[in-house]
Amino acid sequence: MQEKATLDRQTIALRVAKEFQDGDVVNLGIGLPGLACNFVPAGREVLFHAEIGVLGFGEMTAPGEGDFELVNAGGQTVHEQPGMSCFDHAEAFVMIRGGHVDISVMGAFQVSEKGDLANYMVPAREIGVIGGAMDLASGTKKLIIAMNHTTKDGQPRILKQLAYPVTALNCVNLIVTDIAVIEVTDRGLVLKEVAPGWTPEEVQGLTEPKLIIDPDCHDIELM
Amino acid sequence: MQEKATLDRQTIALRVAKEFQDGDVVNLGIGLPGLACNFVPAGREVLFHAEIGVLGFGEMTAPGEGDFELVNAGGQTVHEQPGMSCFDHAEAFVMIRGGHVDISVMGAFQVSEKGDLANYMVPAREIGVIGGAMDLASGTKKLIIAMNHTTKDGQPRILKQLAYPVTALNCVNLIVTDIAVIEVTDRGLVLKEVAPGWTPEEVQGLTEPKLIIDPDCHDIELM
Amino acid sequence: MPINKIVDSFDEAVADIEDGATIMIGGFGIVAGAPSLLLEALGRKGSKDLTMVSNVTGFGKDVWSQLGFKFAEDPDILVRNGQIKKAIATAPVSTIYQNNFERLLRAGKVELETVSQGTLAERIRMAKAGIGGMYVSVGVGTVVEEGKETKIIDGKKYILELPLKADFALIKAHKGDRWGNLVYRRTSRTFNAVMAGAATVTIAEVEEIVELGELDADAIHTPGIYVDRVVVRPQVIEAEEIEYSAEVKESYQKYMDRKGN
Amino acid sequence: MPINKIVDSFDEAVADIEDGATIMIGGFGIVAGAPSLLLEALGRKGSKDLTMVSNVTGFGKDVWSQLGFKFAEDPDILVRNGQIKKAIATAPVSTIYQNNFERLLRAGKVELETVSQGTLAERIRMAKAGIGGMYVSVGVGTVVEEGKETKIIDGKKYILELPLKADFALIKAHKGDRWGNLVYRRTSRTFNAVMAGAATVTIAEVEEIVELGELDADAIHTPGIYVDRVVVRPQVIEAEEIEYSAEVKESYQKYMDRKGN
Repeated sequence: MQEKATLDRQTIALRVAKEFQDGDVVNLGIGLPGLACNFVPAGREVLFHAEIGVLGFGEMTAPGEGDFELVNAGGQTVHEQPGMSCFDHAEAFVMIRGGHVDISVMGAFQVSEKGDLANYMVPAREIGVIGGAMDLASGTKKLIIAMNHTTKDGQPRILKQLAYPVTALNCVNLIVTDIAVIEVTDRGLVLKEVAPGWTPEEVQGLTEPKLIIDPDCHDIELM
Repeated sequence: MQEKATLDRQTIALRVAKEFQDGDVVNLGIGLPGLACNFVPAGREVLFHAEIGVLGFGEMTAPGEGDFELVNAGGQTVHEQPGMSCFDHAEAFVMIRGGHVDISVMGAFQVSEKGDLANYMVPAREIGVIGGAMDLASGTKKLIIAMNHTTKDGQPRILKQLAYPVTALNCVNLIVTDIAVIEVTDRGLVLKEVAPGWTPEEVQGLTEPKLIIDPDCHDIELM
Repeated sequence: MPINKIVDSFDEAVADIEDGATIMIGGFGIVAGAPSLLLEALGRKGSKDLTMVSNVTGFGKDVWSQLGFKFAEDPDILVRNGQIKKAIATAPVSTIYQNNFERLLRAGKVELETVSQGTLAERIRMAKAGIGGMYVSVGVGTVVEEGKETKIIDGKKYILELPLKADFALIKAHKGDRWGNLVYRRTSRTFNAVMAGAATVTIAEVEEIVELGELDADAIHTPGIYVDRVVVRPQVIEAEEIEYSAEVKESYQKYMDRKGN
Repeated sequence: MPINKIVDSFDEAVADIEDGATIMIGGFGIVAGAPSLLLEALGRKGSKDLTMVSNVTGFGKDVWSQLGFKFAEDPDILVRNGQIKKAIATAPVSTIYQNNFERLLRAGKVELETVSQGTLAERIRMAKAGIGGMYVSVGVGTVVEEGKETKIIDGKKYILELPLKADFALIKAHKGDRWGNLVYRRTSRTFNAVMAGAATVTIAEVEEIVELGELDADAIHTPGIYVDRVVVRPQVIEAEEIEYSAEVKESYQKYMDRKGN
């Protein structure tokens, strides 16, 4: 089914970063979301937050360089930049739980059409890694999910109802996948953009709930 | 009645300071208790704490000298000393409420024989000044009250039961007055020391509850 | 576009504080830690029916100026201007003399909620931290317990205390930058750092604005995330001549006597 | 007599950690922020049936040493030594490979309580702050809510979370002095500063001991009141040669691939 080209990890991160506006405080999750700090649109000033206790760091360092006492949530070394501040873990979550973080980007196993999120445990595994995901999902103003549209064997991850254990209910605002950009609204899921070469119908085919095709639906733009 | 010599404010503070042991963290209230920072016994290292957000300050500065951004709870300027740390108001009370302060010294209107404390409001005044007294009285390990033994018109302040509104119940450990040093114990109030020239009976005469006279009761020693 | 939280004047900084707003005012009691020029600007703006959250209700410019302070407004300016509807404070009156707040309170012109100091700090922090309520044992068996839910946890009695949020927080810091990062000096940190971020809009009055990057990341006390506006004190301020009333002179003398040093 | 919280050796620092103790371990996940030499000493001491409060249960010295870390013990040392009875953590297992904790958990040899990270931080702070409980909405509708009291406040549902206290906190800081004042560097502050003071005994492993007064009062992160013992890392440590298993090499490769940089 997925023989067409899909966006790679870097490109998904690039598309996510287009969402960041001047002055936004943005928390980036482990893995793919963490890459987004490398793609801030030129001329924009965005403050990256990591729950380990840092605000306002810059891009990732080159491999093997950097200071292991200046890392993001995934333990990857990042560049210091002017204005950066460090604090303890309780304070980092005062910021998150208190609603001071504008955007949070994280991965997911499943998202429901109501914006419910499952990303801490695959049921077969039985042991969950909650980390900071519950706090971030329930505390940040705008939650962006960055993930592959389907599982490795082609099953939809965007579902009518979650099959996996819940991280938080009603929390997702935007889903950026390797083939589409979908907004979670009160009316339902709105398909805003598709990967080059994909049609809205093909995206619908890999998505369980009915998508509302935005009249302005267009190819994903990266610049 | 009180024609005999009584201890003055400075001398009461001096006697209170004799209680401070090496390494003790001591919070000093506004007024008379604040003076105790000037009388740490020679060779002892005591850490003074003030709820405004400072730990480890030194003696008061000379009048007119000092930095008004380095003050005690009474707004009096104090000397900085090596090892001093500053923090915010929430942290200052994490220390107090969390039981990290060893000794608290404050004034009182009344103390009961059970160690109940009234020091935030004279009923006739109707408006209370709670400040940090409730937190300190319920949070510190040892509470020392420094006050005059009687009211201006000679009425006892050490009572069977409080007549004034309660600051905290069962919190006072030691009372240092202008004529006596009294310990609050499970057995009752134990008279440990009397001002020079005073007899235990005379102190009892100005105290409502029955005092247990310590077999070793002696004149207040200041050195 | 670069983030720039610096505003040009104190009047601009407080321009949107409307009648009926709840405002937090930083500092402890001594005017050195108070946002004096923001208070002066809010006095000029004249917003009414304010609910004020602060440790004290103020001593007044005349008292402070006797002690040698140039920037001498404390919360009293809003009280004596009649801008306050209600105060939430730990030390609402003075034990030495009758301040303006006490006068208005006795005349039935203002309301008062007295809070224990550590609880005040923690209630403000709860608002900033998105916590719905907490249990403290401070105040059990006292007036503070009245009308509140209690709960026994592990055999000990606690009182349920709720968060305290404001529309605006007026705070004072030592240095600030265009991202809103702040550092405080010594005992002026106090309630200023606690209130930063506990209001919808936090406005910081600073002694100096520094370039981004001048404040070390490990030494910043209030990260800019909590601060919306930064305004700097002028280097030179015209000091007004003040006529002291006999009452103020007497209060001052009492204060100095009581200090004991 | 001068206060002196400095102890001479790591073994002395942990000498009174008995079987059955609850211990907090600072850091986040990356070993740079972990009290590695205290953990190594506790491993030597061999205390059993420990309850461990930490963000992660550890990756292990072999994984870290591949990344170039010299002081490479993390909580895994206690796990692989069989010293842990129960872990309270937010990320108890790895999503990349099976760590020692997962192996023991699947074998029924350890217990686990998984906590959300911000709640873990705040539960530790409550113990330090003498707060009896607090209401958070994080976890409502999830597994975290199970078995806990809930309450509607202002129309919103909250979960009651209780304080988490320990007998010992093992933390890592950058510099310390004889009063126990500490400063941290950058992202190593994390849970270290939160745990300081939340245990009966707090033990800090530092990179450098400085003279009293060298740390500026405004820049101290953890005032000495929270710290009982300070022990300094040696300047030179003999680096052991480590044999990497095929499994570790594979995990490391997966980790590097996933990092994406």
